[in-house]
Amino acid sequence: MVTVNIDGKNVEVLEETSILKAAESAGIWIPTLCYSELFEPYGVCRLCTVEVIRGKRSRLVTSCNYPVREGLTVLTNSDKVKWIRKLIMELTYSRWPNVPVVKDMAAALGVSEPRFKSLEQDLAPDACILCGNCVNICRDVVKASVLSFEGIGIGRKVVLPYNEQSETCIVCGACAQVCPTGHIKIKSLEKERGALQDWYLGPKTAINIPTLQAVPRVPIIDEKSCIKMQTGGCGVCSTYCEPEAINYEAKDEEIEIEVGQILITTGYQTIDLKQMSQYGYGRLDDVYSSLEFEHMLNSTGPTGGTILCKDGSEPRAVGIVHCIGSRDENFHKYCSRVCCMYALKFAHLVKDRTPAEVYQFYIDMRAFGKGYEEFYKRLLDEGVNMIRGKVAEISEGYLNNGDKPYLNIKCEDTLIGKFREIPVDMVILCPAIEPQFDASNIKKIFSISQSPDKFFLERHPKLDPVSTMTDGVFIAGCAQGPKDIPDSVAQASAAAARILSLISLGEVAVDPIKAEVMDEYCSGCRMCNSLCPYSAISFQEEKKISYINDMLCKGCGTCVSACPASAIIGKGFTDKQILAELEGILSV
Amino acid sequence: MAYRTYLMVCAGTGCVANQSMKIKEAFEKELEKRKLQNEVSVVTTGCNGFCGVGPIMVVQPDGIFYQLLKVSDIPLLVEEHLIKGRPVKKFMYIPGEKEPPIPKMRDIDFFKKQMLIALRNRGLIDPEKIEEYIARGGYSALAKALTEMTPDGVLDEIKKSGLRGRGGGGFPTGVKWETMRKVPGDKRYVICNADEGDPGAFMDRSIIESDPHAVIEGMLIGAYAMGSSDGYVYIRNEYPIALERLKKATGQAREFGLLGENIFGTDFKFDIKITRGAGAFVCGESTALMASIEGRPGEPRAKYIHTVEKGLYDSPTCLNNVETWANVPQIILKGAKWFTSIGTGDVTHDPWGGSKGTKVFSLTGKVVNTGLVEVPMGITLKEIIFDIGGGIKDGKRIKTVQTGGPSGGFIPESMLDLPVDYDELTKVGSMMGSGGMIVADEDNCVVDMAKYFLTFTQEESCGKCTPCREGTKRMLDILENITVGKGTEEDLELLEELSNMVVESSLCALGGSAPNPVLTSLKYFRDEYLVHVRDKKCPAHACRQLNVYTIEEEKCATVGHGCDMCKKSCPDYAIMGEPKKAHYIDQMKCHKCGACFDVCNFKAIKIE
Amino acid sequence: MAKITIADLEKIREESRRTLVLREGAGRAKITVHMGTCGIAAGARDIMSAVLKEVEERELSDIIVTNSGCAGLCSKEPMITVELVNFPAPVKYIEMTPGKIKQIFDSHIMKEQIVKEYALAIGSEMTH
Amino acid sequence: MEQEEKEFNPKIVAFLCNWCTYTGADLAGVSRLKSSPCVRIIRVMCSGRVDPSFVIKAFKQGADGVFIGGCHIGDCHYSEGNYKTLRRVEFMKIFLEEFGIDPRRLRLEWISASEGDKYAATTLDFEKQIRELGPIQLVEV
Repeated sequence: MVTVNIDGKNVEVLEETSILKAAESAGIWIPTLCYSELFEPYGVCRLCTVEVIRGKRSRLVTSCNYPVREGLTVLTNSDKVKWIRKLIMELTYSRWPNVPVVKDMAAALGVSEPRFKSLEQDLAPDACILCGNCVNICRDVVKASVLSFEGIGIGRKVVLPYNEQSETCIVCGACAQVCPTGHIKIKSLEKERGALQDWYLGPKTAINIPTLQAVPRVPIIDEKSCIKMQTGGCGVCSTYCEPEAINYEAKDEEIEIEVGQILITTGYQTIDLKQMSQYGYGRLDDVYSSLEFEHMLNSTGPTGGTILCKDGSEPRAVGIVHCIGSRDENFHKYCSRVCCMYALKFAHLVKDRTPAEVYQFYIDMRAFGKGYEEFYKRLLDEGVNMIRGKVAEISEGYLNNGDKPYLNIKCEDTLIGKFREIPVDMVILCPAIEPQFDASNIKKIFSISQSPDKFFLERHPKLDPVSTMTDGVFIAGCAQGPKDIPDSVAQASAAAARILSLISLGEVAVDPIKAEVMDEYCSGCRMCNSLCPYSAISFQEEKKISYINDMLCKGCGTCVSACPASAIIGKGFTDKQILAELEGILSV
Repeated sequence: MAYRTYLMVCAGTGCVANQSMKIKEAFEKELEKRKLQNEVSVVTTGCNGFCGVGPIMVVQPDGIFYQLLKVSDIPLLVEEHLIKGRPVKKFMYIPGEKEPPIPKMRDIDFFKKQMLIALRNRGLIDPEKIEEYIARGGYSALAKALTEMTPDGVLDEIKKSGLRGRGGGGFPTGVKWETMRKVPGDKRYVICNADEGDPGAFMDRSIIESDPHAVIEGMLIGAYAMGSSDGYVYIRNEYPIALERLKKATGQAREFGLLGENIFGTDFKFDIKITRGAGAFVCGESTALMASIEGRPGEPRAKYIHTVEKGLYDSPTCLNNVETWANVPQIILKGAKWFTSIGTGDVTHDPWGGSKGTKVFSLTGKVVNTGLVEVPMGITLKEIIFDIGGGIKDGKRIKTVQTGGPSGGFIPESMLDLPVDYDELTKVGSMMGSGGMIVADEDNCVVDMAKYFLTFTQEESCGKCTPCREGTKRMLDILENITVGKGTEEDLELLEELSNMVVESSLCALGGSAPNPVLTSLKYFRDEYLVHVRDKKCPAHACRQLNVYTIEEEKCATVGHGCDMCKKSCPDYAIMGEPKKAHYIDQMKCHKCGACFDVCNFKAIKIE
Repeated sequence: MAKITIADLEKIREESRRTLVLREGAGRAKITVHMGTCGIAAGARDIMSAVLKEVEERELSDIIVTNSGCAGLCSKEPMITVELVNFPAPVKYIEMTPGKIKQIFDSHIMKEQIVKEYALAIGSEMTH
Repeated sequence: MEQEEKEFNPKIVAFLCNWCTYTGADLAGVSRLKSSPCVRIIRVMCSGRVDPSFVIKAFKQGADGVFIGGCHIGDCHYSEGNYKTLRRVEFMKIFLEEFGIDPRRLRLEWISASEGDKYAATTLDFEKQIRELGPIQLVEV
């Protein structure tokens, strides 16, 4: 620790701290214009000049980067210091009179009218005052070094390379944030870096909590827009995290766990609505997928639960369209089972929260579950317009006074046998549920099979819907097919029960079908060794014969038929048995 | 091949510009013709210093000094001097109109009062031959240091010698080396600052051109004392000949094993990289120079942590000027006591106590003998200007002498008895600086000169810190107003206030010294400023906007036989008059550009 | 050039000492060969080369050899003047031949004894 | 009783892999699909269990056609069994010809557990093919 006398007060501070920081800790204000905590002080505005006395020599130094030394006396307000600050301020003020930061500082230092007029005067309120903050943060903290100074002397100014949008700029916005006069502006580019999470309906900072109801509710770092990940710079979040919980090097690790049973509940994904251009998803404003609308309804969502169009106005009419991509020749023939009910829930909530008119476009209302039909009846009473028919197209329509365009839903109302066009402000599409895009990989890994609609195939549709052909691998939930939450929960419990039953047994009943080598017949040709996919057959050097480890053997019998000396018996399917069968079936 | 005579042809930049290379070829051709090429050898040497009378050739061993040679003079000279052995008076140095020419170089007063340490080999050796440098005792100081002395011993010798930085700061070299030595760190750098950005200064250039090995040997000794193995020479790209000779010298030194690994068989390792400066004056400042070497733009940084602790690539770095390095070998060879016998003050206890050794000045301006002079510290300005410099041209009266380049100050005539050393010059507000010394006579306007120097430093300001960037521009605007007659008396107070502010609060030495010319000219020549401000007149007629141009009837040649040179030259058509009659200038239209004055051969234009 | 040692330094200095001493004009003795028109006609050129050969052979590093105009006594050309630094008066020798030059070097230059039979006079204008 | 006048009922022996084709056959049955009645099924754990000697024995004992059904390549429950079968069937087709049996009487198909319809269609097609070939004539040696 070093003690320093500032304006008569003795202040004790760490080594290497600057006078400015020491004075601040003692509550003494020193004016600064180009100082910033985030990088090494640049010391160019010279406003922080103070008088330093060591031994008999006194001199003026900038306090922002002068390291404190033992036995230093500092005068932050001597006449000389006041005179110097006033004059420097006069210079700066005469060049940039309308910049708020400069105007306030000039007022604070008692500089009213500069005695001279700068020939390079810049009257813009957001003029660049050459403080160099943007250049320094871009070079030292963000480490992208995009901005730099050009020219020397009075002609010095901050430039982008070749004055064009630079490739290395990662649009982190640090320069705009640190610029004291707002000279640097960030405008949206056609290709956004750090992709906006479109269906979270809002821009994201690089480190964010997805939603307040996220489980677990902890911040995550979006790799694409995080400066530290991109260029190794910044790292500001780790300075503010007291428990120092941020580890930038943490990468996904693959951990291997030995398990007895595997339950596959990989769930589903919704169909990509952009394929169906007739509904205008992604092209027209206010056409939402059900998941986006669900997020909007959520109180922690971007709109805090209120239903708003993209431009912030309340919708006057809302259209909810069922079976988008389900029960559809071109996409999925199967019914996604859950859409009708959540669509009704949407209709009820819209009715509840807004005075808007609600139109529901369905093919068949499948309210199959317990209490579902009653809910449907209730909605009819609440005045939801139910239109039985497929929606042909959603397009933009313009009222005569030409303000906000509305959405025009063209559909066929099969109950009254007419084509209708319904004007609404917002449309919600209920996308089909389809297996995850990488379902075929999962199938290969666990050697289970898929049904024609690509969901995983259960061992038996009626009697054993949660287990698969492969022992020890179970499936549950939408991975096995579209279903709603009650069904998924039921299946999950069933699968868990099956697994627990095996686990509680303590040992696993290995099915008897195995292969075995008869020592006397085996000639040690080792043909079968490389054959076995489970490498269950190994060679006994001392006896010069192969033997089968019956824990590993799955009993497929490939080795039995391949053995030239038929020295391997396939228990359960011995040659004799099969030949006897053969004889039997051909004898008649 | 025993030569009996050597023709030492000067090959400094000044003389080369005046075709001294052609003269060398002419000599060789002529000697060939006269079959004397085996007896007489032609040697190109570094700059002799007397650039005002180049091209120069000195015949040795006779010591005869020939000046202002032309290719056409060569046959006569060879015939007379080399064949008949009769020195040719026509080409000798003539001190004044009526005085006899002085044959011997030693007797010419330009050389008599000089004492050569840094320039001891100038004119005597061919800088591109290392053998000649060694012949005159070169690298023996290094041998002595490496084998007979310890690094501390070398350091102590330099400290005791009282040698101070020749770059302008005058910081005691011994103290600097000692601090550098104490700082830990395996990667340590030694830099030679040959940027020499001052306009009109060519000391470092001549030292490198005449004796590059002296600098290399000095750096080797310094590196040995401070434990560094990496050296840089930061040299201006605008010095092609010096750059060329430095490259040859380092090459030869490397070939001779004087640079590289285990020099003289010891485990001392040192090599020099040459970095070329791109001509920014600010890069003469140490931290800006280091930023430039590191490839970053040349911007100085605060020196609250000295570069000897954290310099190039954040490692300890010792930067010294060319002349400082060139002095080191002699100090080691002849010992500190010899060095302290030259110069002023007493440095036994306090290294700041005096200015020891010699200083090279580039004496230019309105002096008769312009050139490079190396004089012992403590010599008075009067001796330099009048004895060495041969007084003022065309017998005019001296007004002031400006020392220290564009950041130096004006010293009035009344102070010419001032002994030249660091402390005396700083006391009167000027500074030793790099060694530029510009003499001005009564025809020079101090305000105009101050404006010229300030324009230079303002243009070269890197613009990083507000006081220097904005302050110098405002000062320049005020000076401009004064020189066009729009200045007021308050302007002078404001000018002084701004100058003090820029000196006190600028980040680096450029800003810190740029106002010196203004401050000293205000201090010693305030009356001239007042004339400019009050009477809107410029006594020296240098500030043209303040002049009134009229044509003197009697002198004007148009009367009688017609000549309208001035009429044709005037851009504003302000001069009227019928042919064969006296012309007159219409004061309304005249923009006082002074073209007519320059053109009139009959001096008929009168300026008040 | 391999890595030089301090001994090499000495050797180089010795080798080129001769050229440099001359350049500084600090020689032990000075031989002036009078080469006026008459001198040249009388063969001063060969005398000059003889003198230079002597200097080279004996590797004398501090002998200054210059030439000058006619000494005035054309009948006795070719003539040379020999001056020794520590021997004030210059000595003029007349009717020189390469052989005589050798004798002068042996006695006058090396042993500082004047060769009387060839000397014309001792002491004349001091050109040193 | 001349077998020839009576309408020719081909006897087709089918070795079906338990995990895929056998289950497919079961699914065909459950889905009430029409498949060939003259197919007599022998269940094996994997198509790789089918020993070439079984095929020869089947033809020897009067089978008019032999059908082997296995999982699709990559789907095999034992991961590599069907690769071995593919090799063996190619090999068997060669030596059946040497025994004077038309190689088209042996057929290998990959039918997964969900392809009940494919199982039915394949058996009907194979039956039609065997009918065209007529009953098997073995040359007594």
